[in-house]
Amino acid sequence: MAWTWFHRLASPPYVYGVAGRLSPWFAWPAVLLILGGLYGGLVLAPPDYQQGDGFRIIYVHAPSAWMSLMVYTTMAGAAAIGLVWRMKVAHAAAAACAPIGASFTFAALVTGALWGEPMWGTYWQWDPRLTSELILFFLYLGYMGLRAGIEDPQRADRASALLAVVGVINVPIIHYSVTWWNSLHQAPSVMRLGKPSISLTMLLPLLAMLLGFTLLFIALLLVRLRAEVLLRERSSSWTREALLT
Amino acid sequence: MSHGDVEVAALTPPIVARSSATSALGAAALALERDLLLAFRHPSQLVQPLAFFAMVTLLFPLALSPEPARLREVAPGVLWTAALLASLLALEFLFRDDAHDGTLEQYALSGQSLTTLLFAKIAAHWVLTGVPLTLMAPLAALSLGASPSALPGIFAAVLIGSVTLSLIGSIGAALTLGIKRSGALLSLLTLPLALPVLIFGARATQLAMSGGPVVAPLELLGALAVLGTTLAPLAAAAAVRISLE
Amino acid sequence: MREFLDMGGYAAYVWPSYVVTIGVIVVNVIWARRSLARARQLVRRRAAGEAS
Amino acid sequence: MPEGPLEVEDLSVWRGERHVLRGIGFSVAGGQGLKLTGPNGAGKTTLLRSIAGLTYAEQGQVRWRGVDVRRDLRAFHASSAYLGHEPPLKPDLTARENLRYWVGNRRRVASRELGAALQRVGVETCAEQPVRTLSAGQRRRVALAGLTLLALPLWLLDEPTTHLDMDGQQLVGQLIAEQLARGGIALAALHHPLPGTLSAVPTLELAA
Repeated sequence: MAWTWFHRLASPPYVYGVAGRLSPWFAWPAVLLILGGLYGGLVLAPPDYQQGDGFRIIYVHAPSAWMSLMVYTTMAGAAAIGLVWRMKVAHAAAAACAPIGASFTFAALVTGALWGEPMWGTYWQWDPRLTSELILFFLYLGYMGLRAGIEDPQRADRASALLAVVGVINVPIIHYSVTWWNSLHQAPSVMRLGKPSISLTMLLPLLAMLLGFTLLFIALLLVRLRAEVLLRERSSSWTREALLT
Repeated sequence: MSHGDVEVAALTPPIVARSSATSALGAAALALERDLLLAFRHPSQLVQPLAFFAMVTLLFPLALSPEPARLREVAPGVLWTAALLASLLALEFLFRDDAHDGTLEQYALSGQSLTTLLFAKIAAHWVLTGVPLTLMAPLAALSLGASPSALPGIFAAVLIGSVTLSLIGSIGAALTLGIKRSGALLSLLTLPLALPVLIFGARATQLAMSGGPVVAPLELLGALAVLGTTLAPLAAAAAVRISLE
Repeated sequence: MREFLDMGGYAAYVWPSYVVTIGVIVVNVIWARRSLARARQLVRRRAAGEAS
Repeated sequence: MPEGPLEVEDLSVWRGERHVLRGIGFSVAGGQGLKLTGPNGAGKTTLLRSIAGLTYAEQGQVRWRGVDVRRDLRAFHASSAYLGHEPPLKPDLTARENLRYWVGNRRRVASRELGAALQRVGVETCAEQPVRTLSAGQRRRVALAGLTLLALPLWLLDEPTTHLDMDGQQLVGQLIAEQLARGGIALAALHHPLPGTLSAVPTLELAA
């Protein structure tokens, strides 16, 4: 039946095993891509004609910002599956996403501020992207806070899952309202992200970093998922068998 | 079973026929009535958020300067920040007592739609906190240097915006049920979701004070209220069910 | 090399950005591995506790 | 007219790591009752709550009139009453107001009916006082009045005799007997055996 893969995904021992086998296949390409991207971004790419070498921050800022959104979406998707089908593994995946997403959102904020100082002359500019990023950071904090606040694990899973789903509905509304607000109070100079003349040597390292970060996320998620699954299933017999053999 | 059955059976009502069941609307009306009655038995709970709102608007002239031009400039922000915080303060009372004494449990088991019953509760909460806030906001605006011609716009903005604040707040209040010392967490969950209301509300107030057209931000506030009305009670009902599990 | 490290005068912004991001990556990797090791340890300890 | 039946099949509930209920099964037809006994932590409350649909059961089924209750939880709720440890009463409302809102939420109830029910359970003298001023036993009696007024086919009662004196415990027994006599069903988690009446009602003993 077409649904068997879905049911197998719901089985913790299966997921534990498969995640363990898959994670190196994502981890090593991620390492190679990120190292290549770093070399390409720092050495091969020519300086931007307007921003000079300062533009090289894009190679860490853009992938971090991409991660912050992608991880949140993944988390909300897993949470929704967990809510609807009461799938424990999905809740474990959502729980595994949060710290990864929060830490990369933090990186996106810091690199954004570091980029802002030479470009805008100030570390913090209330530009819509950075502001949305900051709000996203608070959404992550709220999610983790709620999860930590509820003692009963099942209830914590379901309540935080609901919050993640509510959050994902709200993210576009928040982003839209922040953009709208920014268009009213816009400062004269806004970040000029190398729109003109992005050469291939500039673009390729960026693509490598974006793909590398994505693969890294999958690898991290798989490892964390295994940990979450083990913790949740610590009293069932398969966990012992999996570890002692 | 026992010999006394025949005589006592006459005293208890027969098992109820479906036809005498309360309609969904009737049940919602009763829930609303009960919450209003309860609030009027405890008026101090109503006054506190209002006093808080008045205090915050008083703080700004003292902290900044009593100079009217300066105050007029910050008035929209002050007004909406104060309104947001005051409505947040009132949120803690929304479900807490009902969760404590088993009312929510009975609502969830009543065979009525929990979403509808919670909508009635949120409506009561808005009547008790949002409406007084709406009545007070023009006064606060006057004290911050708004001209009387700006008051209708401000009144309309707070009227519509406070509906959405109550609705959004209900989700956070329901999610944090059963958590001790949930105050800070409740703000962390609710404030990011409430940002669009703050942005559009402050913009409407600003336009009203400068004599501009307030229709566009009011429409956006209205759209948020409609969206909140359709989605927030559903999410709150799901959160209440989770808290009862 | 000196020129490379100087980053056209942007060294004070470029290098901290890279350090922070790579730091976040490294922390995430350590974090993930440690959480798995901890979970395994917990299960082993339980199994040992029940066997004895 | 006999109601039900209520059938519980292979019900299992985990709480985190703890397996609280393991494969519970029984069947109760209209006019029958069931006493749930067992030490603290045996899962009496969990069983009642998962039958009511509050607590999620990972495994097993609850059927009402032959239909899995999860298929239409609201219809099942419309014919069942659950009474938890604490009477679901608002301290700031009077006994009469409490019943008006609690029972009124489900069915239209006349003021005369409210008075009669409060009299039946012996709290008519304090019907107009805020529940806050009532003793724990009196509150329990008000809740019992509400239970009878709901007039539903299925009763799920968690420790209905808590805080009640001998006379009150007898009243609980009598009310349950009436519920059964009119074809209804009653499940009651009990710590102490009910005095008098219900000796014929079967018992389900839950192990710790």
